Amino acid sequence: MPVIVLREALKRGLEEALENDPRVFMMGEDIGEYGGAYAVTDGFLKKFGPERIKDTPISEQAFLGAGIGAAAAGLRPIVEFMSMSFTLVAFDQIVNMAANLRYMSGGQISVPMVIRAPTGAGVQLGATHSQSFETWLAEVPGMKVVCPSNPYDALGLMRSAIKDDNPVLVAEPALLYGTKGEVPDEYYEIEIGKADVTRSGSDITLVSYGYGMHPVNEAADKLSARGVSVEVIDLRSLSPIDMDTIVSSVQKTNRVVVVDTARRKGGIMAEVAADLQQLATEWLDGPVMRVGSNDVPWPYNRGLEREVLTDSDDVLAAVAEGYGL
Amino acid sequence: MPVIVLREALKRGLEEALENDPRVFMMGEDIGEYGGAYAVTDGFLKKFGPERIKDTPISEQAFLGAGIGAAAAGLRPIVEFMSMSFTLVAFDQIVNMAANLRYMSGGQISVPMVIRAPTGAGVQLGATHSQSFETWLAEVPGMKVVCPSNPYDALGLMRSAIKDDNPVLVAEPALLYGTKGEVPDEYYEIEIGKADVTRSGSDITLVSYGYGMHPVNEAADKLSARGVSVEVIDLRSLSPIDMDTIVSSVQKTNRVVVVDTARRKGGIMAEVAADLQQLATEWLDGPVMRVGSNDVPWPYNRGLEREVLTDSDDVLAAVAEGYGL
Amino acid sequence: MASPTKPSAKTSSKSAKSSNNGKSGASGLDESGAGVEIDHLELFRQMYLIRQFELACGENYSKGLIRGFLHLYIGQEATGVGALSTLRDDDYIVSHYRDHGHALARGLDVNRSMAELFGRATGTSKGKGGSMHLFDVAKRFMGGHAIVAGQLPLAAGLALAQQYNKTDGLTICFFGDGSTNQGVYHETLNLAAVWKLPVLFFLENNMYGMGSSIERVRAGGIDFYPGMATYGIPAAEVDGMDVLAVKEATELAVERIRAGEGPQFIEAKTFRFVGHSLADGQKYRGQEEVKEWEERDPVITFPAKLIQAGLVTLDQIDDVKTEVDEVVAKSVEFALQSPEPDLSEIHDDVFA
Amino acid sequence: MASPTKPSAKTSSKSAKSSNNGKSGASGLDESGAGVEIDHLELFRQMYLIRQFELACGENYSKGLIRGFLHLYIGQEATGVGALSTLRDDDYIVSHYRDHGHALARGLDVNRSMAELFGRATGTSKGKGGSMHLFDVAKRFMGGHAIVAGQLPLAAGLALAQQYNKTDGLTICFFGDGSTNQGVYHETLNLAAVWKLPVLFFLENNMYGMGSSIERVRAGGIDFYPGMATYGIPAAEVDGMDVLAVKEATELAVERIRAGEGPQFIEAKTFRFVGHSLADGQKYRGQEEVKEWEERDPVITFPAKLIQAGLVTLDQIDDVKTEVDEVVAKSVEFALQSPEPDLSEIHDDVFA
Ligand SMILES: Cc1ncc(C[n+]2csc(CCOP(=O)(O)OP(=O)(O)O)c2C)c(N)n1
Ligand SMILES: Cc1ncc(C[n+]2csc(CCOP(=O)(O)OP(=O)(O)O)c2C)c(N)n1
Ligand SMILES: [Mg+2]
Ligand SMILES: [Mg+2]
Repeated sequence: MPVIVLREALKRGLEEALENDPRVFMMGEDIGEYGGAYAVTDGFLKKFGPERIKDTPISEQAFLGAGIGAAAAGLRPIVEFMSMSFTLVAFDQIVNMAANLRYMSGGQISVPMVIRAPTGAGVQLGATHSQSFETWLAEVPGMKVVCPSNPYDALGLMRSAIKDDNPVLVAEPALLYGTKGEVPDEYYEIEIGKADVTRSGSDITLVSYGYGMHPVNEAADKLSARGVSVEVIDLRSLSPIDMDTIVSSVQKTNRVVVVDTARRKGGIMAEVAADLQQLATEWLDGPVMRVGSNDVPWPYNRGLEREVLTDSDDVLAAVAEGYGL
Repeated sequence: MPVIVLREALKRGLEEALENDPRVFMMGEDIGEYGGAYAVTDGFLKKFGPERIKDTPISEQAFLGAGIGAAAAGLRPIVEFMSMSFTLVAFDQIVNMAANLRYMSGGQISVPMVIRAPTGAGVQLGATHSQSFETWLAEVPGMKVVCPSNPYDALGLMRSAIKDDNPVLVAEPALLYGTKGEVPDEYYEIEIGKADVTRSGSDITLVSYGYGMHPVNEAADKLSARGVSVEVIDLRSLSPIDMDTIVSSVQKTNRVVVVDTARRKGGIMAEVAADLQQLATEWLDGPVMRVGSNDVPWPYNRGLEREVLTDSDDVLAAVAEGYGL
Repeated sequence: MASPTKPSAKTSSKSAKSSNNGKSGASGLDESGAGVEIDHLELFRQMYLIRQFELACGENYSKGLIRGFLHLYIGQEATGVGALSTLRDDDYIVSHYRDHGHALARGLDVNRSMAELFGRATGTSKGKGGSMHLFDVAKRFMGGHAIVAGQLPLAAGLALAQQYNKTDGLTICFFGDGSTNQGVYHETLNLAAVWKLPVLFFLENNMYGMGSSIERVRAGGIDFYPGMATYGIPAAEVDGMDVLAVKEATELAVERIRAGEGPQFIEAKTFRFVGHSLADGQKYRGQEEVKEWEERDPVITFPAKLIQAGLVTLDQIDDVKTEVDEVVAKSVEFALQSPEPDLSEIHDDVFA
Repeated sequence: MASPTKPSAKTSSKSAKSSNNGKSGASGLDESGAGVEIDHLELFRQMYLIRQFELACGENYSKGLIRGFLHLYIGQEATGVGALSTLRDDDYIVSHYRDHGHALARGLDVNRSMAELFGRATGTSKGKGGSMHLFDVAKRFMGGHAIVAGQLPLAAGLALAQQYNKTDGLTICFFGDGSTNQGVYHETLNLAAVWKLPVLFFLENNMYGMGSSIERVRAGGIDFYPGMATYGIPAAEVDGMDVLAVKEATELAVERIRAGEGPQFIEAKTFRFVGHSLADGQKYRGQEEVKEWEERDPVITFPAKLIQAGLVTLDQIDDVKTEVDEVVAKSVEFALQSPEPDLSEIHDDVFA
């Protein structure tokens, strides 16, 4: 199978949609002439023209909100934020408009919009630029949220996100744009709301998503080397969350560690842990162990940032603490 | 002891601070001439003058942000949002400025600011006006969050909030402004981060805060009537969360239900449940049962809204499901 | 304190071309006979309908049958009616929480509108939206929005779709003076101007944002339209108590938008005769100021002028009143007799 | 495309009183002898220091010793230096992510500033802030803010405290042309104007916000200062490549603020000679435009003019250069030899 990087996979998903559906267009800061802050839309302006690749002013409230309006009128906008951290200035539009509009109107309005943004820490951008607000938006009724960990999922999820009739946030881990993976030429989609069992095992289940899959896979390798049979689940969707897949796995392994590279407090893994211990009470041999980054603002210094960020040692420590493995 | 309503308790706390500390001043929409949307600041303009009771334009980003600046310069601003729902338009200022400033500056800046806002559903304001974003802000490192359920706590927490050198959000349950309670004339404070065991019992622990204490107390009454000995905990602070008090209680009762009247998904009770099952694994006779309002936007219709909102029946159902009581 | 402005129009714009807006606000009943094509009686009917509807709302709020926040349009009828009388079926309308007037002027079903306020299943949003969130997508009435100024980008986006689809449809967006203090207002004006979107920004300047008079919360005085030069958006001021002046000013702006000239801005000076919401004791303003404006009440002055000009008879006016009174009474009846939404409805309409 | 503006000042204001800003931007080295009190060599030293500091940053970024986002001030030295030369120790300075120039012009320790960029424990923010988040509260340098326009309310609040405490201190707030498209910018201008806050809004208009030329993202053209009339804020334009003109314009604004006249606005037309950040390939603009501006490089033209006017000698200039080169080299050395923060630092500074 051909191997491409995650950035290319996203690009292919976007390009396809622009080619096949005239209702699809893009908006964002410097996505056109500049080529996109992370180069995902490089070349698009030339190929699709300024009517469909819209460079915007630094006005996140206005252009995100304009996306909602365009979607309500039947178009299928794809709106890029330069960073997940900048979604905050448009939170009102996302929550009160994009997510609430359908309910408030008694079902009259749909908002088939994709919001894309690079997310997460790890590249020393400091407190204001390293945050993961997808975990908040995943709690909002009316919003769907996906987060790929590899090129294959990135393309499959992007296709589904664009086809979905609801607002879908695609959280793109900033650390993974250059990550390689196999992506077939044949068309496929990945259903939103379905987790992926990426490794099968019987002793313990590790759950994560996005960049978190990297420390988790590293930890799984180390555990396997010690003879522990690890099952690994990639959530892929943060809303809806595929609790069925997690519960099934835990029924087999009876042990589970949930892992986030976003901050530990709150976050989507608090939700998973809280639900899981209710849903799988009688199957669990111990607590649902929860791992996340330290609950501090993101520091700039490399050593501090690495220390704050969840790594495989943190995962292994939780496995040991919770289950003595 | 004298009995006053929660609105009066808040008012007393604010008034005291304005009288005793010249650095304290207030800002907000229509807090002056209009007297405050919920009448908490009624009469203040006349008493303290326009320099200390500042009516603001409908510019939440600017005036909340100005509060941060004033606090950074050594004043102690108290900023009112007309509704917790409107904090969204200023989320960037709250999270990226108020909460991050100290860390980013290596500890050089303090932001001794109080943010106040009526919160929660129950008065038929619909999807955009009934939200409880204190559960998000409680997850932000650098922020403290309190939420009183009665006049006594309202005054005690307000005093501590104003004296605190960090940004503190005071979430004021909109349904409780008229709630009566005993408040002594003698000075007292309530420490931020300390939960309150409001009822002592041995069979099961119910945990909630703010308006949630009402369905919880109702449920506790009904359970008591059936001979179940209920311990009730009022969190009072959502950040920091007093896990010690909860764990101690569960060590005694071995059963626990955590209750929120905000939406169930995410929320602060997901955090409590996730931590609690880790911290009290060997003491629990069952899962940490989690109750919250339905995960839908808030509907206007009274019947629908009441159905969505957590009530004592929901609490009792969880008690029965989790522990057969 | 604000005082009634004269019924003349002023304009402000950077480009010479667009600054001939000046004529647009000329008061309505002129000698030119332009009135001939105008259905004066219909304009009156709509204003009177809104007035009576709002009065009925107030009454039923007192009875506890309508709940939550209720913002009445009383006093502002001429703006909404005049403006919306110029639009086509394929144009979009976007409003804020003070939306009943816009909804009725757009022709939303009176029964279903009232039912929504009562929270009934027959309501325009099935009872889920309430007073602040009226919607009727079939009529292209896109809400009813309760976060101040939050509706402006939505309007820009609807207009963007109209432009993208190469139609000559447009979107009108209503908002109040207070909402100009939200940052999103400025972001949207600029975006619309940069992209030349077919959107009509319609400011209903009623001199107050809740309890705040403009002077208290704005540095630039009570006129907003001159500031539009910053965005290169042609802007006109119009007497919001004069339905024909509003109609004329709007027609001109609409014409320009359909001709591809991009966004336009109209500022109607108007006044709410009642409190901000039903919870407002109006401590922040004197009743004199209110009385001064009430003397120009369009629901009274307009029919008087029409009769004086010989365009309609007193009988015709009375007939309209009788008919409308009945329509409103029936809408209350309809709402009262409509079922509450089924509790199973709770989980519907969250996702498409 | 943007082109260099002439070094003359224009003003815009509603009130006649404040519109005599006109003189303020007159180019610096005039015959009046006003230059006598000015320490020209010091102004040059600061500009040259910033230039060399930034070049050193770029070098060490390429080596991977500085990381994250790095935004250089190269080309804009005359604006920050000219503006900050007018302030007192008790005034506050607020900057954005392109903050090195403002920090150095304010007199922050060069070693500790460089160490912060290297993320070291000796850095101004102990290595926690990085390039975009320089702070030195002792110098009243209040950051270094990386959310576009997010720093404006902070500045308003600092000024509010100065007003509240009845001092005649003021706050200067730097921001770029792109940040005018954030709603919070407008909210803050209005708030400052309504409350007459002692704040100087200082726009460094370098013609681009990242890859976006002003024309592409703004409807009103490349001049921002005329729009200030909307807020009743006196506003002046000044040639940002002329350090003395900037100084003079700022002095006038500062004087007015201290006299209690409320907020003032200065727009300096300037240019960054390099990319937005070190990741920017500058595909969006031609090198001709850059060259045109580079001909007016203040670090070259200012000393040349000084020598020509006989105010300083070439030797003096060379001495300054030698001294500064050493200071910068030493700062890199200092940073390199400084310890990394201890991992226990992680949990410090979250709460007071
Ligand atoms: C972001 C936000 N802040 C505050 C409010 C509360 N609020 C509702 S309406 C209103 C006044 C708005 O005034 P204006 O825009 O002039 O409209 P009018 O009510 O006069 O029609 C306020 C402050 C809100 N809904 N949203
Ligand atoms: C709210 C927000 N949106 C986007 C960005 C990304 N960003 C950083 S700087 C910048 C350009 C700002 O341009 P300008 O204000 O002109 O300042 P300059 O860089 O030219 O000095 C952008 C888009 C951001 N930091 N914050
Ligand atoms: Mg108003
Ligand atoms: Mg710029």
